[in-house]
Amino acid sequence: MTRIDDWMARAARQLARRTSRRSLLAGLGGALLGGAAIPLLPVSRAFGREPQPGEPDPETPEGQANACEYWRYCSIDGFLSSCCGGTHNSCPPGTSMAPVTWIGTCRNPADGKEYVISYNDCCGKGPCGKCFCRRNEGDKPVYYTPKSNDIDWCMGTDSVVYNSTVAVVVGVAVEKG
Amino acid sequence: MTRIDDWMARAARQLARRTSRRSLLAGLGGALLGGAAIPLLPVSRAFGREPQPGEPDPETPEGQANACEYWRYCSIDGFLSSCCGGTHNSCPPGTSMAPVTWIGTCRNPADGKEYVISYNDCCGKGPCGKCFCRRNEGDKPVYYTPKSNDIDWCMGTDSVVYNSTVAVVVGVAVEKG
Amino acid sequence: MPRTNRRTRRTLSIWAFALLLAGPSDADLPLEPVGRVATIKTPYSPHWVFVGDALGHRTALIDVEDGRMLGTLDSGFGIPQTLHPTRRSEIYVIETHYSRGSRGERSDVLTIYDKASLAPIAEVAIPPKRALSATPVAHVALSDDDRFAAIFNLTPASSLSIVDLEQRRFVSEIQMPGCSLVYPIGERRFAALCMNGSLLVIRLDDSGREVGKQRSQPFFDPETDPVTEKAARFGDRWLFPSFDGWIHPVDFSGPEPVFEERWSLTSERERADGWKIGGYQHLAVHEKSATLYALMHQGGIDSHKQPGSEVWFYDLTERERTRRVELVNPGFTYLGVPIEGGPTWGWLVDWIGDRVMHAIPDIGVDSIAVTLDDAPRLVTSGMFSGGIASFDALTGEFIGRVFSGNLTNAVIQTASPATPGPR
Amino acid sequence: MPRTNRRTRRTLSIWAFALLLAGPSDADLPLEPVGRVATIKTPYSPHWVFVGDALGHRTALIDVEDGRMLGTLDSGFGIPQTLHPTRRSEIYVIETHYSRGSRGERSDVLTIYDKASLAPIAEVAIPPKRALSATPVAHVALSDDDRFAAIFNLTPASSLSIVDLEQRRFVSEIQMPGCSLVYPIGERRFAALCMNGSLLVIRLDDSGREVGKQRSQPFFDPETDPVTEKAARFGDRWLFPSFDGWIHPVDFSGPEPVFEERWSLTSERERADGWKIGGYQHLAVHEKSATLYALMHQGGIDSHKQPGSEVWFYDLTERERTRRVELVNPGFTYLGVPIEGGPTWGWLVDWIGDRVMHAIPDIGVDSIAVTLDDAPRLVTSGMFSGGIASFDALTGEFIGRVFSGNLTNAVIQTASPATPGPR
Repeated sequence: MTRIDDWMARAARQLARRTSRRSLLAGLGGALLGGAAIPLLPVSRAFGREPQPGEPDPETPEGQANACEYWRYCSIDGFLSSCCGGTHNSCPPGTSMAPVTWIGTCRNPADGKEYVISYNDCCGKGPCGKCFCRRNEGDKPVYYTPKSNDIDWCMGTDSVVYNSTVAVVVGVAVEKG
Repeated sequence: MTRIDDWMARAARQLARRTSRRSLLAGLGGALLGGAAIPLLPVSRAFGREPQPGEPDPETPEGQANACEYWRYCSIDGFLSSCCGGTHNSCPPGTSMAPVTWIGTCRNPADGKEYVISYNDCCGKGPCGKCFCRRNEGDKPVYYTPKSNDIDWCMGTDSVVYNSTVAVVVGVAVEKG
Repeated sequence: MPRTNRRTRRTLSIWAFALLLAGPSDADLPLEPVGRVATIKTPYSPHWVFVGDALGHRTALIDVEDGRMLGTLDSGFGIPQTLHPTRRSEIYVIETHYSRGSRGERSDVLTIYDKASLAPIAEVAIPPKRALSATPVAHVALSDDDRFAAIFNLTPASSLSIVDLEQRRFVSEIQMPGCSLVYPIGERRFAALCMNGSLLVIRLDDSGREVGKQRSQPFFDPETDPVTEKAARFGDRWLFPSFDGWIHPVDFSGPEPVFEERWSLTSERERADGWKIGGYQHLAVHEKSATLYALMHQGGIDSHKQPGSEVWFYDLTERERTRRVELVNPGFTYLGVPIEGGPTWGWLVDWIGDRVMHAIPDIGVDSIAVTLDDAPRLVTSGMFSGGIASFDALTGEFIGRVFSGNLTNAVIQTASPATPGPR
Repeated sequence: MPRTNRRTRRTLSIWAFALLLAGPSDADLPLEPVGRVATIKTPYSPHWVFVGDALGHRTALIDVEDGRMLGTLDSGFGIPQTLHPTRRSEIYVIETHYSRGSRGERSDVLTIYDKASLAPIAEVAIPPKRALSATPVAHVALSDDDRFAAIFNLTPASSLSIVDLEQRRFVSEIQMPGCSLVYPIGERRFAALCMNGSLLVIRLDDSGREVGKQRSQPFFDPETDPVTEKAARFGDRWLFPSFDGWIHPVDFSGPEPVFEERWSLTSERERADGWKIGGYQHLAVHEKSATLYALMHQGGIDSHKQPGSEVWFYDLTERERTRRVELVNPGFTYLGVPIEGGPTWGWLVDWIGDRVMHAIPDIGVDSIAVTLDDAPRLVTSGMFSGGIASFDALTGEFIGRVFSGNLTNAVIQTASPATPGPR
């Protein structure tokens, strides 16, 4: 039993390093159930790998737009548009970006500044199913509407059906909300 | 490695004894992923356990209306109505039983006779999700319509949406189809 | 075609069918009718629970004693929202549909189901703007006399749609700027939570129209320690838990809400150890024994959605914790099918499941509910795990696991028709 | 509200929002527009495949080279049926919807999507009676010049609905009693399979109306060894595989179908060992190299739906097997999310996955497809496993796994706009 115990503990530690619940689930199952992995094809990171001005190194998770660790996703709870046919700031083809949103404040490790991030939902097609990411920094209950990521923010669009979420820089924070 | 190997082989043998694909999947995952089982609450078998006249012993799988091994299910591919709020020959509450069906011929172990079984689909609510059972005896391609269990037989009902399937005795077979 | 008791033999004649049928002899199994549809015995057992599926768009009615599925209620987009009156043998399902699945014309309806047949018997159109979110509670409510349903709208303008359930029609929309959600607080009153930490109380007349609307003083600070939406009702009180584990009781028995002194779910030491309330449905009350149940985990800041690893029991009269119950994994499923080890591997599967649930912070129990009867069950589920675990709600003893057939278990509702009172 | 490039700052003003925004200084990241929606580069890469989800009611467009999701197309009830013309930058999705999800009024439509935007640009209503089944192939077809779509109806009366894709309208319904399914066999002709083992050939005029209908002699015995619905096209021929592994080639180049001599996928020895064709999409042709791919398993009678453990390659000119490729597990998913072991555990996860796939007859590959280009990929998936594995379709070498985000992978479609011809 000690060997299994040990193996479980190591697997759990390794898995606990990941961030999102679904990727955790994935990892968990992976360690125990069986499936994917080698050779797992390289997944393209963001769209293009050249460093963008003012953005973190795209070789680090904080700089990869389809990693849950990407700095702009600090307050997100949803599927990443960048894994679903869109990018970190554009929606997947055929969806509509909702004009009303919730707001987070995230620190850009490239310049150490806090930016105001608008998390616009992409709407009109069913759930993307890839890159579920939940970080919740500063998330508030539903009645504190502009900072609540549980709300289906597909409002002001033709359909309330939720697909995924983008993270758009809309300002520099001078005071934390 | 030998221990794991051995364990896998035993697990696989045990699992291969089960019949339906989804219960296999379930078992498979169970042996490897983690979850359910002890104490797993007793699931009521059929509705009532008294032996019915002409039916096999309800303590055997061939006599349990919510076991995939139930004798009438020899040609089925779908969810068992008996696990979904209905019985082996009545549909779950709020669904409609389709009047047109596919047909199988199954041997009743209680009397050794072949019976003609009508597999009527229960329609108008989404897939039940419990007791998926696939046995396919005598199943034919779609163009051989009356013996094809791949077809969504929710026809002649208000909705084509498939929920589950019953197995109704409609005759004694005197010649195999 | 009508649903009738026709014989299949007639159906068969549709086909030029090669198989000959012999008439049954005495010794043969009798031919059976087709067209039969089961109904459910009413009143329901208090240990039957409704489990809503966010991905499967349906609610399953499950017996937590033996795992039997009694039936299902389909709904549309979003986490299913159902209402359970005690005075009528009906269930109300609030649904959102598009004419083309995820696009096209939107229709929001309140569908009235018969409890015995689980068939829709009437439909009330409501304004197509109900709020949809990942929060499974406080989006719809029933007045205490079962006369009116209130549905929370968010467009992002905030309002309530009021449906008269006797006359089966939509009667009014009530604006509530700055306030959200809906909590039943009597026969003609509903409450909402406001962004500044106050409450809004809305009064209706007997026709369901607004006759009064009053904002309270703030009773908590939404910036420093907001209360969650996931409150529980205890008689005339609602208990609002805060992120940091403070219970804010609000007494609605009088004309104005009375804000009672807050009390903490955790000791100073436990707070220092990071014990917090979390998950999606994290508070439940057993009225008769005056017991409060809170879903607890150890986590840091912003961990308010993290699943729980324990349920803590409190005596609501003494405001004292009486028990800590370590949770077990509710059981995994794959596409709705339980992942089981069988008699041989069950122990291993179980052991791994629990180990995993406790080792990894993001896997565990998201929802708790308690049945209303004298032998209450504490029922737990995880959004992504699939199973449902039940415990003796008086002793905390683990009883077992059952499965809903759902893809996800997003919300648990307990309903006992024998017990009027808070829902 | 219209989808515009408005600035979020304006959006924010909807809220009485406590946070102050400073104008960006030179060193700050620039503010970004909201409202942007991505489009897809056309023509598509030949290694992009469409994967239909029976439970999720959508089709995902996935790059099998790097796993990137390009986008999705939602559909309604049933296994998604999509059509891919080579002459227009469009995709056709045949959809069935109910006004209340699983009940209410039924609408069947053919929706026209733009290939670059994946947005619906037009909709053609068709009779609400298209056939729905668990068989993912031969339910819809496109004429070879992309002018007409034919949709198989079954109520249980059997017919085809014809849609004119240039004029974007439904033009006619053609009865075909005793025959089912639909196979494109030219610009104005479709074929169907009949219950007695014969073929029906339907001819249309330029307006899409029936001008001729001819039943052939039976070319197989549906009682003893039926052909499956899952045929593959090779130029003017359709290759129909039988349960026992015989290929029945039918040449449609002339006015009447010519039934060529059948040949076997298996040797006598292999048949004795139980090698059979099986699964849900079990035959594929790479036209340029004249290669046939068959999904094979070892099984008993009635195992025709059993997933495959190997793909066998055949030279269609010589009618000879050239290769046997042992399949790997396409990779499991949970609720669409890949179950991976990561760099440390990947080998173990892989090893277990393959072991399991080969040890248990009901877990494995249900569907195969091959891309149409000069460096073709053989693409495999399992209905319940979730992943997609790809192989070099010339050498059989395993390349890797990607994930669709689907709940189930029920059908794979390969499409290359640069390659006119059979689809």
